[in-house]
Amino acid sequence: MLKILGSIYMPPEASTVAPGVDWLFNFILGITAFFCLLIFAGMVVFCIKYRHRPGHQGGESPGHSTGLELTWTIIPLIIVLVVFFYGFRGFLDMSVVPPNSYEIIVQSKMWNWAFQYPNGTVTPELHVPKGVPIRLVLTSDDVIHSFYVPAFRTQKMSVPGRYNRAWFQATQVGEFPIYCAQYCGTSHSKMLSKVVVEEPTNFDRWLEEASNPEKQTGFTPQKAGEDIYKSRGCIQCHSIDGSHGTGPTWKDMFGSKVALSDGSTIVADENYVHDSVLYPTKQIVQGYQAVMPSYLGGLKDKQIDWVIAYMKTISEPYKKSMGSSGAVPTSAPMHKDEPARSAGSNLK
Amino acid sequence: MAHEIQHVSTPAGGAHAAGQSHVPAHGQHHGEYHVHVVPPWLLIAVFVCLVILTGITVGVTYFDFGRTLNVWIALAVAVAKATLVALFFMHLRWDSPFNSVVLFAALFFVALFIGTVILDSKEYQINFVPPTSTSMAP
Amino acid sequence: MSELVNKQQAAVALAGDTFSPARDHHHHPPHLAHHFDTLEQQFASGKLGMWVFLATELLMFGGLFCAYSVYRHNHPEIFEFGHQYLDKTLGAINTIVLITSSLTMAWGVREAQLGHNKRLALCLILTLLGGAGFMCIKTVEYHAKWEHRVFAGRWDQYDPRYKGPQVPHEPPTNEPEAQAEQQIKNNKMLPQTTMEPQNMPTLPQGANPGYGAALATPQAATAPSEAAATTQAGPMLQAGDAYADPNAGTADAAKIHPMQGVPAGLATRVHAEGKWEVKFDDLPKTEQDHVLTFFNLYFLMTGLHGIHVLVGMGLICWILIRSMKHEFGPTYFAPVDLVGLYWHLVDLIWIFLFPLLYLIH
Amino acid sequence: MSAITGNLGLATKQPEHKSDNYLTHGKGIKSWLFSLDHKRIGLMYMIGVLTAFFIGGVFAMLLRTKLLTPGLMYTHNEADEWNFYNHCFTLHGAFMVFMFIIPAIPAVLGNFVLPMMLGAKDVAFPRLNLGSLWCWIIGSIFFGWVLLGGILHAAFGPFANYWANALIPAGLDTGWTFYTPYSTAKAANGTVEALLGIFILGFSSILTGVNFIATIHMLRPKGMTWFRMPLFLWSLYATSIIQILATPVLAITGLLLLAERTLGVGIFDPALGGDPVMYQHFFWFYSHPAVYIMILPAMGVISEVITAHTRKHVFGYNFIAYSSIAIAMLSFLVWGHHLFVSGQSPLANAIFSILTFAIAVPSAIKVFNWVSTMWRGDIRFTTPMICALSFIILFTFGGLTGLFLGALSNDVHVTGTYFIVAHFHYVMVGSALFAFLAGLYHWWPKMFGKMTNKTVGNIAAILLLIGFNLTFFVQFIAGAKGLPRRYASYPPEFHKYMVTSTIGAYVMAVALFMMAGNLLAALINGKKAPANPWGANTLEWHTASPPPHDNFPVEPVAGDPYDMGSWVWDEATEQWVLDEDHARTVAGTEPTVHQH
Repeated sequence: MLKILGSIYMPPEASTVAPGVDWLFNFILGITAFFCLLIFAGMVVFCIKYRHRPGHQGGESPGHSTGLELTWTIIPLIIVLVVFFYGFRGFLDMSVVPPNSYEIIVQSKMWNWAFQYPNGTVTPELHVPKGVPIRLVLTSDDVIHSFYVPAFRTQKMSVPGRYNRAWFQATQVGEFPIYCAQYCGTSHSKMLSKVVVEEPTNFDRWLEEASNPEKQTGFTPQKAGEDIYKSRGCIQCHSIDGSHGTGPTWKDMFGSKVALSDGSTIVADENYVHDSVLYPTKQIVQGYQAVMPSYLGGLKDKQIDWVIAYMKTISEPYKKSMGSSGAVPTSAPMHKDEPARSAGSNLK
Repeated sequence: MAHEIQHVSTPAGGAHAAGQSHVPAHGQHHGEYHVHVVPPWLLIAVFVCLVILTGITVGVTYFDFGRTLNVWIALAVAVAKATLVALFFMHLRWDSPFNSVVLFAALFFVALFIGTVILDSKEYQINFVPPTSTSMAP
Repeated sequence: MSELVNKQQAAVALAGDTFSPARDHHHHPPHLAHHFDTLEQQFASGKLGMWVFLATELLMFGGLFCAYSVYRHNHPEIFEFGHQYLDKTLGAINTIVLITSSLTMAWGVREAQLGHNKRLALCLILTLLGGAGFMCIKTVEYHAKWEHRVFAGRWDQYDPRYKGPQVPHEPPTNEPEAQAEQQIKNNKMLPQTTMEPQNMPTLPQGANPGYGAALATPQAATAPSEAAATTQAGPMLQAGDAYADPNAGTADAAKIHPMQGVPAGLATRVHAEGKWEVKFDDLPKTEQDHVLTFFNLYFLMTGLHGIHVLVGMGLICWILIRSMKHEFGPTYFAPVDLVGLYWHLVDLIWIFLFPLLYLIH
Repeated sequence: MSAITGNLGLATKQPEHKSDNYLTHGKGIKSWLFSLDHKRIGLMYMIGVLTAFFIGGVFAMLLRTKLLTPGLMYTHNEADEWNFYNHCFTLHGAFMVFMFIIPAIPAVLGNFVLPMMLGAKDVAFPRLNLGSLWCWIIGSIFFGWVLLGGILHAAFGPFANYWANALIPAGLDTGWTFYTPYSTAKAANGTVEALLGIFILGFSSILTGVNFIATIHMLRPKGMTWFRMPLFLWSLYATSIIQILATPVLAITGLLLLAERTLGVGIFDPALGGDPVMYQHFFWFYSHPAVYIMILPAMGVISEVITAHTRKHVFGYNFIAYSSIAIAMLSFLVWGHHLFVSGQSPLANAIFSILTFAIAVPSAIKVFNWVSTMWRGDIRFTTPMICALSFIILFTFGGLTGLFLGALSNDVHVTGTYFIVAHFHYVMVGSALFAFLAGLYHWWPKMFGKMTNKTVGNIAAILLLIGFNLTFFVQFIAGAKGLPRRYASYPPEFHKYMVTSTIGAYVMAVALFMMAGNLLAALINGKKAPANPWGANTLEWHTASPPPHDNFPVEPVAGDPYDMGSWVWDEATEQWVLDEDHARTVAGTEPTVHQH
């Protein structure tokens, strides 16, 4: 009965703690309803009975009644202590992480989520196996965000400069929304993602696929390279529309001549890109700082090859040198006259 | 200790004060105004004490009593000095007790604030190592 | 209740034949405001108001003391390292200067109460000199910090042309791998512990080089993942089981509380014979940032205190001018007393700042 | 000339006043802007906070209108639309909290009424009071500048001129909580000006608090012991304690933020070596008690209004008085409940949770006592009374929904959602605003000597109650279902709640315009108000309406402030007149007559 009632105002219960939270919610709702009725009924009755009207005289009543007042001091006190107890117990369930839980690192950034699985795979959506306790370690790149899954009754801020933790165990297969519940700037309301709960076997299959792009349908090295470009931090410094970032743009870079800070010139070929990814301080392009972190151990050679494949698709010099045999990919660079500003850069 | 107490009559004394004392707590005679003048020897004595205590607090730092004890010694000396200043220079010794209550209330709430925030200090992580973009997605 | 009634009747009786004399403005002493009945009531009100205001001042400084306490509690060695740049002698001299000015101020109140306006003026001038002396010494100290490049905030906020700290010159190496490793070091907050395990023994038990190390080598992290992926749901812990720290004892407790109280670089170079082996300039950038936290607090606390000294000096000037007009006497010295209270509070705060900032052992 | 001074329980008969009152006492704009008269300062404050309320209200309507659709409402570009929304909710919050609700009751009604309730001529430090007003004005000018700059930036875009860009703030989009590192590292370029404004507004609040504490301590009249003070004074006293002990922490927090944003001093920003959760501790150490700065004086107003309009002695005076002080003290101990999900230690969470529940008890006591006061009363449904009844309804709701948020496990689910929004609007708007309106209608005759129209006022109050519940009740449901707050765009399943809420907001706007119109109409052609239109016995009703410059020609002696029997309805003059016989019986002694 309460469950049906609860579904009117509560999201689905999809985690182990959700029924407890909902029970407490309904319990407090009962208390609230009782006291509201008591107080409102008293008000209505008094308002009718003692309203000012011809012939009505206000009667004398005691100025106070210690017994009565102590009653309505002590009873609320007991009630709130009971509520505190249940709330605290539920909170312990939420904060004590079961041993051997599956750990996923949640990293937030204005305005998207990234979930890293133990094997290093990073995805923008959270996939979890059903019935396995999941331990989340949350941190943020920039400002405070809050990881909130209503269906799991789970919320934790992801704060820059520290690690917060949370855990949940999903009990229902399905997709549930993830919200950012702490205001974080322009696109706060679009900092959405979803958690996909799967049967453990399906989850294992998904993880294997996700960690190995070659097994995914529609795999091309170019597309895999583009994914890495977008998801592994290249996009933050290297534009693909020709604009200057912290690092040189990738547009038309591959196959072109690059002037280095030591005065020499080098052709941006496979070797150059490979070395720049792994040993970024070796060759600094003129006009840029040596600020790029090394991806040594972070990207495998195969992944770098995919990045190179992607860079080739956005480089006119390379295509020209190949006799423009390569088809223009869908992610073609914008037109040259386009203002040198990416969509995100005019945000405050 | 003998203190000079000056009884000063207000110029138009009797007429005014008569009755309309707004302050029930104060039981002084109306029309008289109690001014406590601190005698010079007391001022000098307090000053000398303060200088000596300053010497002590500097001197103590040349001995190592361990990290915690040194802090507490320094704070204890500072509290002693502050008490002297408050009692004698700031006249709390002779003032309405409520002024002392105000001071203590302020100190209590400062202590409450610091104490509670420190309670949480295990959670502050200024040596945090941010994951770099090498390993994590944006 | 009856006692109360009696009191009231007594009060009414005391009123005697004069009812509501306070209405007659021309009978007022010159300094009595119209809404007070007696000078005493006015003085007591002023004093109460001043104390309440001083309470707000204490709470305001309380915020800074709070930040100080938290950071010192967590990182005592940073404060110990940082405080060596403060001049204990100048601090002690300043303390004496301020105490002396407090004495002259208290003496000034005494002279005001006795109606000696000339002597009061002399006391106030001495107090002003004390305040000015304090600020001069403070300026000398601030200048020394500036020369050391330690100050509140960052150079690039003051000087847009500033291009980062001067990194100690490193011998060039032709090995790209070595360079890359060097760079990983620079990008990590705890370079030595990550890359040079021989430094590990200096860290206390339980300290972990931090999250970055684990993440930097995802291959290494794949091994436990296989075990984790097949983990079955463990039974939920009973409430209260591991209440004190839910992560205590778990494998990654150190990740959640990385490096409690031990900044790596400083801890490995603890002072021998009371001398620190490293200078601020020798520290890596990240550790300089930590030490700057100390200086941030130093400048905020002494800066806010200095502003209070200046305000106090302004108020004393105002009192000085009035004392020269012989305005104060036995029945009217409230402004001197209240300004005195403010000045003593400034002294009080310094009494705490001095040991907390200068005398960290 | 002979004058009668009262005795215990007996009000003081004031001689017929001359035509001169405080409104006509001085002429010219200067006599208002620089007046030391607490009544004039109160009125100046009233004009100010109502202006701030209007601006905040405009932002509220812009927000609600935008939320009619999850898509685009005002612009053709999502980023612009969302930025606009973010600026709107920030300025709505900042104007309403810092410039309206915090000063509303203490600085307007408190300033006007407090000295008169004490039978005093003024507050203890009239010049400080004027200073407080000017702090408010200057602080508000900073916010006005932020608002104007935001409009200029929206209209003309980033300026070509370097100085124009640097000096004209680009609005404010931090949220009124200024959470770091967003506020110091990312937010729009108006944060510095806004922080300066808050710093100065804080001093306005502190000076008011200092003044009230000194006044209540030193200027109580003969006969008024602590436990004969009107309950409004108890609540103002409790409020002042919070104002002087909590506001300085806001000031220092603002200074630290300023230093962080302008100089790069890192106390809070992790990129500079600080900790952002420590900022939350600092901020809520002020801002949670600040919630009680808003609600405590509101409770005081309600105590006065209910007793006056039910013509009953207040029930359980001592419990109400003590509960005010208890709330003030406990309010300092519960700030951590804003940090339940931000990474606070579980121990701190537990402590703050239990203290949060503890503070619910004194609030509950007050509600029960108010309802009991109505028992065997003679209830008159005047506009203040309707507002007070609405207050009880809404405060009960707002208070009880606090239980959901205090319970740790529940809070994890609903914090940061519309549930919070609904909860604190029930407390701040539902309760504090209704109490402010009740107070305005209750003391309007005293302020201006004019009666307000009862019918229009009652209809407006009921309409406001309906509109309010329409607006915010559905937000409880949206929040429980998981819609986070401060969302410019929302999933379609929440559309129905948002539309209902917006319709309610329009109803509220209409009701508020009726309220305001009724008050203004009273000034123009309201019936002349007698000295005591409600038959209440607190001292401010013992002097003329509007009061003379010095409040009381004869210093009054206070009796029991809630002895309603002292005033009887005189059919002939249609006025409440002082029944000296009754007062004598209550007091049990003969009145003393003094010859001058």
